[in-house]
Amino acid sequence: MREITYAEAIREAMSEEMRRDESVFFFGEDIGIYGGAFGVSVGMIDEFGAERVRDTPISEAAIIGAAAGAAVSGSRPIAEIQFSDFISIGMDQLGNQAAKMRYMFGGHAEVPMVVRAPAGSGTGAAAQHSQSQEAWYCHIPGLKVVIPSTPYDAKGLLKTSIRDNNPVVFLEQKLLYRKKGEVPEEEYTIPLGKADIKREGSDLTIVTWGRMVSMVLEVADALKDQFSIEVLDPRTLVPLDRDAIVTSAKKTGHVLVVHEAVQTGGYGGEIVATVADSEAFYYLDAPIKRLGGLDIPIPYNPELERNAVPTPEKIEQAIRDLMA
Amino acid sequence: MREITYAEAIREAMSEEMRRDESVFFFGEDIGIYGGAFGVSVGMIDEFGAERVRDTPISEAAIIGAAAGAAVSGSRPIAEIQFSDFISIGMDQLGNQAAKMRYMFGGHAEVPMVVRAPAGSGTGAAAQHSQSQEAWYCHIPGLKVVIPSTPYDAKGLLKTSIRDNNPVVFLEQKLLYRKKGEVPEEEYTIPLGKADIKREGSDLTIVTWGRMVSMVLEVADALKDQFSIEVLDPRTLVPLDRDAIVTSAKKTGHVLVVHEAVQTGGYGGEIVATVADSEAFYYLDAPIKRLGGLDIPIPYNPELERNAVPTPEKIEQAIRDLMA
Amino acid sequence: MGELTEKQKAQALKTAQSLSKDKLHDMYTKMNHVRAFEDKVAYFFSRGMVHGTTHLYSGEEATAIGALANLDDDDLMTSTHRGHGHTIGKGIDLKKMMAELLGKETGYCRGKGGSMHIADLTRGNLGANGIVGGGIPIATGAGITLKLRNEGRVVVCFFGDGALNEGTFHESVNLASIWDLPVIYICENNQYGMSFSAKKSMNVDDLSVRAKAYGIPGVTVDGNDIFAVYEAVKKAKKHALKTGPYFIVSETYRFMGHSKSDANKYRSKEEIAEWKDRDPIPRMRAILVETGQFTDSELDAIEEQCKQDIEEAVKFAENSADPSVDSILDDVFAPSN
Amino acid sequence: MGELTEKQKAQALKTAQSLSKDKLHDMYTKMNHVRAFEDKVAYFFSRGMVHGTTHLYSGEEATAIGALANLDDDDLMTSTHRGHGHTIGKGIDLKKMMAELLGKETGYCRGKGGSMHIADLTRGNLGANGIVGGGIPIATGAGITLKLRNEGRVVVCFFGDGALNEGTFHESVNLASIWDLPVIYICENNQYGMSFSAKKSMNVDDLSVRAKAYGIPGVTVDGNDIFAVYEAVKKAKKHALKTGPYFIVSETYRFMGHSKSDANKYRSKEEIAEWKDRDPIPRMRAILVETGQFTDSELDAIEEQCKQDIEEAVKFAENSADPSVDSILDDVFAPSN
Ligand SMILES: Cc1ncc(C[n+]2csc(CCOP(=O)(O)OP(=O)(O)O)c2C)c(N)n1
Ligand SMILES: Cc1ncc(C[n+]2csc(CCOP(=O)(O)OP(=O)(O)O)c2C)c(N)n1
Ligand SMILES: [Mg+2]
Ligand SMILES: [Mg+2]
Repeated sequence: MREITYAEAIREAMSEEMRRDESVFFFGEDIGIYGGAFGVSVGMIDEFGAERVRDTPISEAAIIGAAAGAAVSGSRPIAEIQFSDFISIGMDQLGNQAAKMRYMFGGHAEVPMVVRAPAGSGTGAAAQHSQSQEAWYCHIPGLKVVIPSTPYDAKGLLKTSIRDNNPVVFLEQKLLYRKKGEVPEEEYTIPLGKADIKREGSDLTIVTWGRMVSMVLEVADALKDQFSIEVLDPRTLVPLDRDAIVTSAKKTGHVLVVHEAVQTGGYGGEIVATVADSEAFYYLDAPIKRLGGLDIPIPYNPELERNAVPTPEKIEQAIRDLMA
Repeated sequence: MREITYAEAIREAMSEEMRRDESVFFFGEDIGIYGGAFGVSVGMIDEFGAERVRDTPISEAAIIGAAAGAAVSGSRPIAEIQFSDFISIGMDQLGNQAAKMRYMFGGHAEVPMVVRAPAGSGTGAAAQHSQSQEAWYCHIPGLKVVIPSTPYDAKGLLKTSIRDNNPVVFLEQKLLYRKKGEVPEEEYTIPLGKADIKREGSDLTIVTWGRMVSMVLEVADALKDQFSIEVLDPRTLVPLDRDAIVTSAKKTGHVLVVHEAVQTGGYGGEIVATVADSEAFYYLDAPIKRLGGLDIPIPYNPELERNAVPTPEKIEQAIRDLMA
Repeated sequence: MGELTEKQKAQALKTAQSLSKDKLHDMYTKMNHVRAFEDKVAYFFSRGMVHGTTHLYSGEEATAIGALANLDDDDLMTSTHRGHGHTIGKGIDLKKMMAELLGKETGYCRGKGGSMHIADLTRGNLGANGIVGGGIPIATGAGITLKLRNEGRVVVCFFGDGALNEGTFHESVNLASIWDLPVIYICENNQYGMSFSAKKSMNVDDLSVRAKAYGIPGVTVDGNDIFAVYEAVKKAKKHALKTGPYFIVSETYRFMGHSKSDANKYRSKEEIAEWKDRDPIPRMRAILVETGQFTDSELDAIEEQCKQDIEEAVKFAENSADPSVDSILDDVFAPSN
Repeated sequence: MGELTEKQKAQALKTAQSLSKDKLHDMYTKMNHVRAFEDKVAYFFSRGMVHGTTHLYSGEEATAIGALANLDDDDLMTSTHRGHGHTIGKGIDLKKMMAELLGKETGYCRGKGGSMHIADLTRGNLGANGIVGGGIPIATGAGITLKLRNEGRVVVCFFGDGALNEGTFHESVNLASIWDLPVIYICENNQYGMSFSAKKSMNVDDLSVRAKAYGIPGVTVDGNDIFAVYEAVKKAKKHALKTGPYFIVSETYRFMGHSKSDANKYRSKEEIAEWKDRDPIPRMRAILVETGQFTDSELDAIEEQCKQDIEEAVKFAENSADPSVDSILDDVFAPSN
């Protein structure tokens, strides 16, 4: 199968949906001629023009709120926030407006919008440009939250997200943008709410997402002679495929959650609590472990930055601790 | 001992600290002549004047950011956000500025500020005025998060928060403002990071905070002939007294977490994960349960509103399920 | 002071005469519907018969009704926490509106929204809003839809003087300006944001100066003169469709407290009385009589009818069921195919 | 076009003559420190020797240095993502600054902050900021401290033309205005926010008009004329201390790309060349020679010294240790008693 990058997969998903449905439009900072801070939208303005690919001023609250307003009035906007850290500027528009409109209005509104934003550390951009704040969005009823870990998932999930009739926060992984993977030429979509077992195993379940998936897979492969590790990627944190997690936990009896976000208050707690209050509890042979980012802002120095989040070494150590 | 309300306790704490330290000042919407939306600051402008009790325009990002700026330049501001839901408007200033300054600057800054804001449902104010979003703040390294459940705790913890050299989010509980409790006349403070066992018990540990504490205590009392329930109130979610939780869990072997916030992504997950990855795991006789708010915005109708969050009936049911 | 100036009056008479009797009937009815609705809600609150809080529009009717008289059903609107006037102005089923206030299953939001969240998407009402300034980006985004569709529709975006200091105002109006969006931003300057006066919260005399920051037209009108508001918005609508956004400051006053609990400590009895003297309903009535388009008894009949309509709405609401607790999880997400 | 106008030149000569040789020496040194610093950083990036990204100030030096020449050590400043100029302007240890860029333990932030987060609280530098518009509320809050203490100190708040469209700008300047805070807001209009031109992102010709929305003075200056900037900020400082906030738009240009990866697709070579013609450093130099305060060789010596200072800073940085991974958890919270 052909291979394209994660960034290309996202661009294809947007472009295909824009061709398919003219109510879809795309806006954000520097997405036009500049092609986006990470080059995701290079060339799109040439195909779709400046009406449907709109460069905005630096006004995140207005961008997110305008997406909600455009959506509730019949468009299907895709809003790009240049770094996911800046969603915090439009947090009210996301959490108090877009997410709640339908419920507040008694079901009489649809808000089909996608907020795309790159997340994660590893680029030397320090504390205000490197966060993974998915836990915030997952704690807001009315939002769906998607974090793809491969080009294939990115394309299929983004197409579904654009077609979804609800606000979706689509968190792209900076360090994956240039990673290649197999993506079919033919049209496909991936449903929201279905986990993907990225690797089957029988001794231990690791639940992980985003750029941690490939790191965990590497560690799992390296340790394959010692442990048979199942790697479960929920792909969408809301809706969360709790059944898949519980089923895997029952099978292996050991659960580790790995995520890049700061550990305290991270979504790992949700995964742990899902397992701890399920029938899987009775199958557990060991405590349920989390390995998240340290409880610190992301530091600048590359070695500190690398150590602020899970590393292959820390993942291996966590596995050994759990299986000891 | 004399009894005063939760609101009075907060007012006393602020007033005493403003008398004690002239670098403390207080600002927010309608806190002056109006006395605050919940009457917390009635009379304070008369004692301290309009320079130190400042009515602001409706500008939450500027309020929170100005608190950070005032703090880093040598003041000790207390900023009131009229409803905690509106902190989302100043989320960037709170999470990306106030919380991170010290770390980003390599330890060369102190940001001694308190953001006080009322949280919780039960007042018929619907989806945008009734949230409990402590989990968001707890997921931001650099912030401390305090939720007092009694007038005594409110006063002692607020005084400590004002003296703390870091940004503190102090979440008051709307439904407690008029509740009375014993508060000594003498000066006292309560350290951040120390849980309080509000009720001792040996069969089951319930970890809960804010206005849920009194509800849980009532249920625990009502069931006292059947179960000996320990009620643990962390009081400060960051820093979290993990030792106290683990110790109690080891003692009782059963853990239930009750919070008003939406369950998915709530801080209950953190508590569960703390227990599930501690030595207490080996003492557990049953799954670890959470009872949070439903995964919905808070509805307006009073009966729906009541049912959107834990009720005595639901708490009792959760206890029975867990002890079955 | 209570009276219109001579010039204003001449203009008001002219405007009234330019409108059909049906149109004026509709406008006068809506003015009175709002007043009667608010009186009823105030009564309910004073008796503790309604849950929560509410923000009443009494005294400000001319702004909503005068502005929205320019709109068609498929034009759009965003409203505020003080939204009953806008909601009635855009056209609403009063029964379902009252039912929502009482939290009933038959209400606009099936009892889930209440006073601060009434919307009627079938009539272009994109909703009230509990967040001050929260609706401004939403109106702006709706303006993008209209601009892309190019169907000659506009959005009216209401907000208060207090909201003028939210960042959302600034970001949104700028966006609308550079994209020439068909949005009419109407600031209802009722002189206070809760207890804080507009004079203290902003260091400018005429709030419409803020339009200059975005390179769009800005005007201030007497918000208690429905005809003045009507004309200003008429002009704004033309501009919005042809050129882009427009900013109007409507000078008015709320007769009641900010919300249910308000001791009015921040304003004087005299000030309130002065403004009551400029009540927009008698002002409108006087013009309608002076042009000879309506007799006093016709207008009395309208007022009476409005009160009856509200009573009927109350009856409907009171006879409606509460939503079932089983519906509590419904409507978080829309179905997707 | 590259030249100052006659009037500007006359004023520049006058201003230069009003300043001591020491002061001018300091200003010219700082201009050159900034340029040399940025050249070095650009070189490092082109070789992939530094981690992350950076935003260079080359071409804009006159704004920071001219403005900050008015400040005392205990006056305050907030800066931006493009902060090296401000940081040098406020006074800094170049060695520790360079060490921070290289992520070293000896850096200002012990390697934790990097280019976008350098602060020096000992000199009133409240920090650069990675969030566009993020520093504006912080400067405003610092203004409250200064107002309460009433010690005759001011805050200078720098931000770009792009930041002018963030809600924080609006909320903050309004707050400063109603409270008469001693804050000087300086918008560095380098014509672009990343790729989006100020002309497209705002529908106003002269950005200083935005001051009108807050009832404060607003002026626009040639930001490539250090003497013009100096005079404007001098006046602003007086106003800030006596009356309240002041808004200055400094028209300038960045010579380099927005950040390390920028193909400059959104602007023309001609435009860049035109602005390079107005380079603030030769412009300043010409004035200093014309007044006779400095000889060419004196100025050459300063330039040379600046380059050497940067080389020394680099040496210091390169010889410094990386922070130990053990320090990673330090400095999240300040100790409290
Ligand atoms: C973001 C936000 N901040 C504060 C409030 C609390 N609040 C509700 S209405 C109001 C005053 C609003 O003033 P204005 O915009 O002038 O509208 P008015 O009430 O006068 O109609 C305040 C402070 C809120 N609902 N939302
Ligand atoms: C809130 C926020 N939005 C977007 C960005 C990404 N970004 C960094 S600098 C920049 C352009 C800023 O333009 P301007 O304020 O004019 O400053 P300049 O870079 O021209 O000095 C952008 C969009 C950011 N850092 N913060
Ligand atoms: Mg008002
Ligand atoms: Mg710029």
